[in-house]
This record gives sequence, structure tokens and C-alpha cells, in this order.
Amino acid sequence: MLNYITSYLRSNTTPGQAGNVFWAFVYIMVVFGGVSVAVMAMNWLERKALAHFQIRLGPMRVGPHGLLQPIADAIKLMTKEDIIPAEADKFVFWIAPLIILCASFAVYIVVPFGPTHAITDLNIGILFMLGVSSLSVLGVVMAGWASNSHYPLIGALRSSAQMVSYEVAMGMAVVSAVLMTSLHGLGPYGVGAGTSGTGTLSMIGIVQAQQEQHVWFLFKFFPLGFIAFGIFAIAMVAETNRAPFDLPEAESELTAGFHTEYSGLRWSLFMLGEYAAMIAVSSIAVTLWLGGWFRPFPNTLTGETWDLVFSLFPGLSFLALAVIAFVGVRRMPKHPYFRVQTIGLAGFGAVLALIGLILFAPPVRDRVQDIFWFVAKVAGFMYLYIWYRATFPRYRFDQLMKVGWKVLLPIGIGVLILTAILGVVL
Amino acid sequence: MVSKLNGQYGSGIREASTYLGQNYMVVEPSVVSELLQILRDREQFDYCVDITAVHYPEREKQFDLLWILYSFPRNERIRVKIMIADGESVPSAVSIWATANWLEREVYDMFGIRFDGHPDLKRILLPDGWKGHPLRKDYGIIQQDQEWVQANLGIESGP
Amino acid sequence: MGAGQPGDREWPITMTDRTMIDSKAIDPKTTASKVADPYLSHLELDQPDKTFLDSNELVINMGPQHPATHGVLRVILKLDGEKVLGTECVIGYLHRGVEKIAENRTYTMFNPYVDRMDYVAAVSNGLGYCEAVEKLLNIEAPPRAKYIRVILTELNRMASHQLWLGTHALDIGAMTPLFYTFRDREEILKIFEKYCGARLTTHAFRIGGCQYETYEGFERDVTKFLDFVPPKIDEYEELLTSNRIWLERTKNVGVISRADAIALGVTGPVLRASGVKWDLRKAQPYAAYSDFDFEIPIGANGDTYDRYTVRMEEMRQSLRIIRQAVERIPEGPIMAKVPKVMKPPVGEVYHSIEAPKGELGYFIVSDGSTQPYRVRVRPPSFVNLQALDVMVRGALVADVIAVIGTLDIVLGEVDR
Amino acid sequence: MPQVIQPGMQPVATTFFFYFLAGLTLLSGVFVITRKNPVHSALALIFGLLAQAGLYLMLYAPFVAGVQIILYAGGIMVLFLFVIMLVNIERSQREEQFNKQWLVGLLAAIALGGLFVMVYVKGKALFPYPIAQPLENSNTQQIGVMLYGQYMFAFEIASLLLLVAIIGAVVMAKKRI
Repeated sequence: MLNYITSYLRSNTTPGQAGNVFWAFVYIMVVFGGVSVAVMAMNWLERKALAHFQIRLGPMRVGPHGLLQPIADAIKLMTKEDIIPAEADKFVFWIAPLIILCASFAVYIVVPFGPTHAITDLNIGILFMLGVSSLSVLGVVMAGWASNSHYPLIGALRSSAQMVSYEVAMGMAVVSAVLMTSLHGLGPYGVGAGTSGTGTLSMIGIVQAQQEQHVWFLFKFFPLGFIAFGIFAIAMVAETNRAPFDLPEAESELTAGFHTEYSGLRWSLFMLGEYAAMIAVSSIAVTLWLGGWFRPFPNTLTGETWDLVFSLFPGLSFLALAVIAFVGVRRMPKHPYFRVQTIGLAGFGAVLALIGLILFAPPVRDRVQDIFWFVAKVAGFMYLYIWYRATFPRYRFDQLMKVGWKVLLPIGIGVLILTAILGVVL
Repeated sequence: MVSKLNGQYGSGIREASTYLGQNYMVVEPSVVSELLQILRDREQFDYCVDITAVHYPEREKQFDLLWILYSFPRNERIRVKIMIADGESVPSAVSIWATANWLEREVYDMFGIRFDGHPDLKRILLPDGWKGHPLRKDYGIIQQDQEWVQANLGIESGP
Repeated sequence: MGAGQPGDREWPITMTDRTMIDSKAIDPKTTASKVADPYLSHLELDQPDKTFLDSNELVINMGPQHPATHGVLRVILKLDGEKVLGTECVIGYLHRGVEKIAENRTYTMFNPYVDRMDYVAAVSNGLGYCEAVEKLLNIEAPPRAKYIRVILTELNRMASHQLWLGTHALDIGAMTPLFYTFRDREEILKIFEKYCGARLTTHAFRIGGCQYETYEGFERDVTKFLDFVPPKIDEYEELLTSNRIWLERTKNVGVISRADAIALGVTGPVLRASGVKWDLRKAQPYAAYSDFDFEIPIGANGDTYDRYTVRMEEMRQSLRIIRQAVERIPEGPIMAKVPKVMKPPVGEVYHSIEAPKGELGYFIVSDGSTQPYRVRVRPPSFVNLQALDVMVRGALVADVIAVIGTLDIVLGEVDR
Repeated sequence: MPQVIQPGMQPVATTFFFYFLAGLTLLSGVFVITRKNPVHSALALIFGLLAQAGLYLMLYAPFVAGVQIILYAGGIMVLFLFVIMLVNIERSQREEQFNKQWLVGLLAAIALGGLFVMVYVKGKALFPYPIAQPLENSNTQQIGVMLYGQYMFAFEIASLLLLVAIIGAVVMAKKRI
């Protein structure tokens, strides 16, 4: 038994590939727990960042700088009365949020946080991701229909139409990236790296292809990779129903869109699903175009010194966060009322500093590096999401469709064709 | 202008004068529809500012009904006033100025003056089933339709 | 779509027919008036047409509790999918009988009530009422009072437009301008508070002039504000004016032609955006407006974007007026000789001013007693709201929101 | 890169998963035809399709499984639901189902059952290999090679047909383009 557990640590694959059920279970727990925590952190960060964009303070009361706000919210939502409208279709109403949640969490099965840090590496990884994330449309449609009310129905119709149409453009961009895995720029069956001309759909394979070709796909066949990435970056915002494409939940028109009739825990499941989906599509973008878990310049800045420098980043970033927390402690009002908050913030800073110090330890350092760089890139996208929300007005529905079908799709097809031609010609 | 119109309608226009620099004319209800049309078409009073009424319960013809008009080209205002009795109806001006729609509805709501040919003459500010017309002088300031309030709001209220 | 066209009746699906007709109708280039004759602002809800897939047209109640109706406005929307086939406004939820109250109060006592109508532009309401009664009494406020009135009214116009901009942008989905405009509106409210102790329902003016002399440092505060605000207006414009999404959401949306606007009695920035260069401050100057030099901004297309640009420019012109007024404010009394007990002679008077939302008129009938016999308020929001149906027919649901925002209605004034 | 199946990589609890997925498929199939509410039917159909995708995975055909999810469960079923949602549900619930067609249905069921029995009796002669060749890693590529090599013509014809269908749909939906 013990052997079964330890044998995986010596192997060099993902638990899914190794067929190790124990470690697969551990990974699943860690990833899902991590995503849930990330969603909560994202919730807090969004409220704070948005508030500062808008010259407000955001949550300040629950915990120092509102740090405990997500927890308070979670408790509130869980204890809130769970209302099911009398005329609703109870079963469908009940199952809709679960479908969304399952769809957006199941995607994480193939997300590669590192060469071995994925639950499994499916041969059809990217296809699986797109397919499963598209299932959340079903949840949206069902939620809107089951509520048996006008606004949710319109919201659901909008949402499904939007998600289905942007999936097409998204698919074009993804295919062009997948195509790049087989094109070394050295002819159709170019020499250079391990595999022959066949590409791969596997998430880990795609990242490795970027390393083998010594280029992020973002910069490959410049500007083709860049355009494809741009299409994906727009489509993924629309796919997750976020501003400026947040029509399904446009509160000024449809009150809250497809989840108008939901409340309490069920509503929070929608939110959880939405944020999880945001993180998931961002990880697709990072994997396909931004070199996945690789640190910047893995091929040019080589050597032990550079390795060391880059491996210090995780610890340093946590220390920086700790410093910010301590600065916050210094700036806390010196009044007995604020004593608990000040101590809390100091404790939080201390925890961050401790994590930072642990991350400096060589064995930990080597193991978490990949995860750190992956998460850092995803975090960049998360910030973009918040930024969009603070800056842009909302599209109208027909304009949204126009952008999807008349702008993104033709460009996507064009990029795909050009990528194929360029790959063969060069 | 007034003399021109006077020639045309003779007895239709009873009085036309200026008070505090503001022009107004009092006309017979029978000619008002035609007159308003002419004011818009020929005299360029293209903007109907307001339609309102005043209630004089002691008079035989209880209501003053007023059209306040403005002309963009002439930069001039004029008030056209008619006097009508309770229950008398007036031709609607909706086909002359589209804006008259809601204004006439409000006059109907507040005074109970009916407009013939109005496309949708119903209460506008008060609820549909309300009884009484509050801006009439015989309607008290704290008076309300208690029946309606009780039926629709379920509260005891009013004097 | 002529009946003579062959094949027209082969398709019993009526939705496509309607699409073609309406897309023509919303074309801003068509010069024909959209106002039906007679103009209908109500829906025949009894006979829902059959449409595609046998599903009835959707009738949605937007409001009275809806985040984007700016109060308790209820709009009944008849929809074909997302397309608006017609609207009907149901108003009166905020009706307080202001006109009836007026008949039971003295002239002075009624003065504070008018602030409660358009509560975001209370100063303008007060100005209109005071000037109307002054006209009836045949007195005139002294020049210094007139200048103070102009300064405060224009500040209030700024505040009203800022509030409009924030909420309008929020309706269209841009959250951030709301907070920026509220931050800057706060400065205006501070000046109001320092001047008369109230921020919103100011009751700043009295019949015959002003109650309060300007406080110590009033000019300094206003000048400071004048220097503070232009970059902020640029900031709003930076966020919106050339934002692609903003342009797409507002250009050619809620178009109202010049003729329609006049026929519907629309006034204020909405009328000016349709290309009518008409502003009561210029056309029939009141207070001290004839002393100042300012422009009337107008739009060309009468769409939502034009109304936005017109209001933005109006803010700048307001600043210009305030600057001139602060520089030239004369010394002297602030109150005319007004009898203690006001008994205007028998007669009637109509006086109107250019409120931030349009022509705000007061028609006052006096029977010679201390109480007005009748006060009629001509509310700009009420009349402008009537144009909603013309502006949104054939548009999408999202446009209804944009148009309600751009009409800049205040339900307190619509319902009175 | 054909990969040798290592002892450690043997699939776990194959029999259990097969019966589980097969049972799920059957059950949801039954639900599809017995539910009166079309949305519930569609929901059951989705579960059936997902279970089928699982069966494909067990056959070492991940690409087919992925396409099953992305096209059937994700794409087509959404359109199904879209249409169903707009239909007046209450009326369709009131209607008698299969009112005149139960005889035809019975005949079809008997024929299909006969086919199954025949296959079961003939059994092993029809399928000489006990299990499919575990070609997990090159399976996807093989499909690609097949579609764009051997069956290119058929593939292109099929896509042309789809194009015709799309144009037809557009023409039918819109009188004037």
C-alpha cells in the first residue's frame, strides 16, 4: 500500500497517466480546494480593485481591509433562505446550478499547473476543456427556463446564443494554436524537436511544444499568434458572461438575467461556477499562448544563476505581499477600536511572510515554481477581467452577435488558414 | 394677428388682450378646434407648451380650459382659453400636437373634462379605478377614495 | 411592403415582415415622422399577435421596481424576442398632489414644496416659482439677487447633468463614471450646504430675491470649483466620448427627428440634440441671463449620443456662465420690497425657465387672496417621457434602458 | 508516439464502469421517451449522451468522446433546449403521446430486439477481437489520417451537404437576404 503511494512520487507523469488512484484523488482535492479558495480571493480582489478604480474603499469592515468579507458572504449565502418560485420546475431549477458548477470544475482535470502537476493529461485535453466548459450553457438555459419568469428566460436565451456563437470563434483561435504545435516553421514535418509533424491536443503536449520550439505561441508567426490570442482573449470574456459582454446578467435591463429567481446557496453556486470558469478559460489562454507553466525566457536566460533567480520569485512575491500587509498595519488608526483588526492584519502578514520563507526552501522551491508561474499568468488575466469591468460600457445584444460572427469568426478563420499556409511554406 | 383672426371668426373670439406682457385670447368652445389648427398651421405656433384647466365652481361655466402655445419662429407665447360647463366635452388636440396626449389625459384625470377623439383617454397619475377628480375645488385636500384604498392597499386611511 | 409584390403572402410568418418594416422605420435617414396620427402611447394588449413558433409576444413589465427606471416608472414593453413592438408608460406612483397642495398654502408657504418635484435640480424649481410669483406681484428681484440666482441655478444644472451622466452610463453598463460624477457633484452640494444649509432640497430663493447673503468665501469656493471641474469633465469624456462600445450603444439609438421633437413638445437638451437651437435662457431671458455670454450647443441627429454631447457641452457652458457671474456680481441688496402678506392682484401668469431637463413652466392664477387659486406646473420630464415610445419602437430592450436614461427624467417631477 | 500500456496503467474497475455507464444510458433513454415534459426529456437525453461519451472513452476513443460532448451534449442539445423552451409546454403536456403510433412503435421495437438477439447469438463470429486495440495515443491522429486520406471524398461530400443544409435553413428563415 505504502509502496503504491510512494511509487508515484518517483514516476514522472501526472497521477492520471500513472493510473494512481490515491494521488489522483489527492490532486483532485487540492485542485478543487485551490480553485475554491482562488474564487474567494478573486471575489475579494475584484471588489477591492474595482472599488479603487472607482475611488471607493470597498469592503473595509469585516476583517482588516475586508479580508474576511468573502467568508462572511459565504456564511450569509449559506444561511439564507433558499427560495424556489412556486411555478418553477423544481427539478430543473435544482439541477441547473449543479450543472454549471460541475462543468466549470470538471475542466480543471486537464489544466496543467506543471509538467506533472495536473490531475491527468488527456490525449484530447484542449478538446475536453472546450467541450466540458460548453456544457455550462445547458445550466444557464435550464436555469432561465425553470425559473418560469420573463427576465430569466430572456437572459437564458441571450446567454445561450452568446456562448454558442463565441465558442465558434474561440474554437478557431484554439485550432490555430493547436496547429502551431506541429509547425516548427521548418516545413510540414520540420526537424528540430522530438515529435514528427503531428501536433497534439494534450495540454501538457502543447506547453512542451512551445518549449521545444523556443517560442510562446503568442509570438509565433508574428502577428498571427498574437491575433489568435486576441480573438481568444475577447471570446473568453464573452464565454464567461463578463463585462463588457455581461448581457445575460445586465442588471440595468434584465435585473439579474438567468439567475434572477435564485437566492442563497444556489445563487452562490452560479457565482462560484462563473469565477471558476473565468479562471479555467484564462488557464487555457495561458497554456496555449503564454507558455503555460514555464518561467519567462526558459531558453535564453539559462544556467544555474538564472534558474536560481527565477526560482526565488514565488517566495519574493509572498514576501512583497507580507510587506504590503505590514505597511497596512503601520497605517492602521491607533485607536483601541482597531486593535483587533491591526493584530489580524499583522497576523495575516506574518502568515504570508512565513509562506514566503517556506517557498525559499530548495525542495519546495523546485516543486512550486511551475505552479507559481502558471498562477501568476492566470492572475494577470483575472486583473484584466476586473479592469474591463471598471472601464467598458455594455454591448447591446445585436452588436455582440455582430462582433462574434462578423468580426471575430472571419478573422479567426483567416488566421487559421494563414497559419496553415505559413507553416507549410516556411 | 388677432385682428386677422377676428375678421375670420368674428364672434368666436370673445376677448384678446395682454396681461403682464402675456398674450391671451378667450374664445368660444365651438371654434377652438379650428382655431388651434390655424394657430399651428398659419401662425406657426408649432409647440404646445401645456394644456391645463382651472375650476371655478361658483360660475355657470365651471371650467377654464387653457392651451399655452409657443412659436419657435416668432419666439412668442399665446394662451387660448375657453370656458366650458361641467360635463361638456372638448375636441381633442392630439391630432394637432402629439404632445397633447398626456396633457389631456392629465386634465381629464384631475378635472374630469372629457376630450372627444382622444385615442386613449384614461387616468394617468391616479390609479384607473379612482373616483373623483382631485383638482376640482369641491375635492378636499385630504379627501381620498377610501373604497379604492381599502380594496387595493388594504389599509384604513383618510379622514 | 406593397401588397402587389408576388410571393408576399406565401410566408405566414409575420415576424419577418415586421422586421423589415421596423428596420426601415428606425432608419434615421427617413425624414417621415414616426408619430402616428393620432399619436398612440398605449398598447392594445388584448390581442397579442401570433409570431414565430406559435409563441405569443412577450409582454414585460419593466418596473416599478427595476434598477434602470430611475425611480418608480413602470414601462409595459411588448416584445418580439428582444425587439420592442411598443411601450406604455404607467406613471403616478409618486403622485403627491403638489398642485392641490399649492391651492391650500400661501405663496410663501408653497415655495419649499416645489423643491420636492425635481429633487435633483431643486434650485431651478425654486427659481421658476419665485420668478412666476414675482411677475404676478409685478416686482423685480435686485441685481445682486439675480446674480446669486444664476450662479446657484447653473451650479445646480451642473449637478443635475452630472447625476444624469453617472446614472445613464451605469444603465449602459459603464460603472465607473457614476462614482466620478458623484465625487464632483459633492463639491456643488457642499457649496449649497454652506450657502443655505441644505444639500438637495435647498429652498435657496425667496419671492422677491434671496433670503441669505452669500457666505464668507462664497466667491472663492465657486472659483475653486470652476477650476476644479473642467479637467473632471474631460475625464468623463475620456472614459466615454470615443469609447467604441459607448459609440455603438448610443449612436443612432433613440433617434427623434426635429419635427417629432417639436410635435411632442420635447424640450431641453433632448430638443437641442435634435437640432433645434432653442434655449429659454436665450430666447426669453430671465434672471440675469441676458448679461452673459454663452453658447447653445445643439446636436445633428437627435440620437442618444447627441444628447450626451449636448449635455456635456452644456456643463462647460454652465461653467462659463458661472465664471462671468462670479466676476461681475454686483453689490447691493438681495431682497426687493415685498409686502409681508402677499396678495397678488387678480390675474394669471405663465412663466417658464430653462431647467436642466427642459422648459419648466408655472401657470399661476390669483384670485387676490393670500393663497394661489391654481398653480399649474409644466414639468419637462413629464412631457419628455411621452416621447419614449416614439424613440424606442423597433429598437431593442437594451435601447429602452439607454433612452430612458438619456431622457433624464426624474419621477418626482413626472408624477408631482 | 505509440505508448506501451504499462502494468500500472491498467484501467481500474472496467466492468463496473461499463455496467454503470450502460445502465445510465439505458435509464436515460427510457426517461427520454417517457417524460411528458420535453425539457425533462432533453435533460435525460443529455445524460444519455454523456454516458455514451464515457463508453467511448472506455473504448480508447477519446477523440470521439470529446466530439460527442462538444457537439451533441454542448451544441445540438442547446439548440434542442432552445426550441423546446419556446414551445408552449403546457399544451404539449396535455396532448396524448403516441396516440396512433404504438403499433408502429411496437413493430420497430420487435425488429430492433430481433436484431440484438441475432447479434448476441452470432456473437463472437461478428467481432473477432475480444477488446479493441488500446491505441490511446495515436487514436486521434488515426482518425485524422482516415478522414483526410481514405475517406476524404465522403468527408467532403458530407460537409458540402451540411453547407447546403445551412443555406437552405437561411433561405427558409429569411425571405430576402
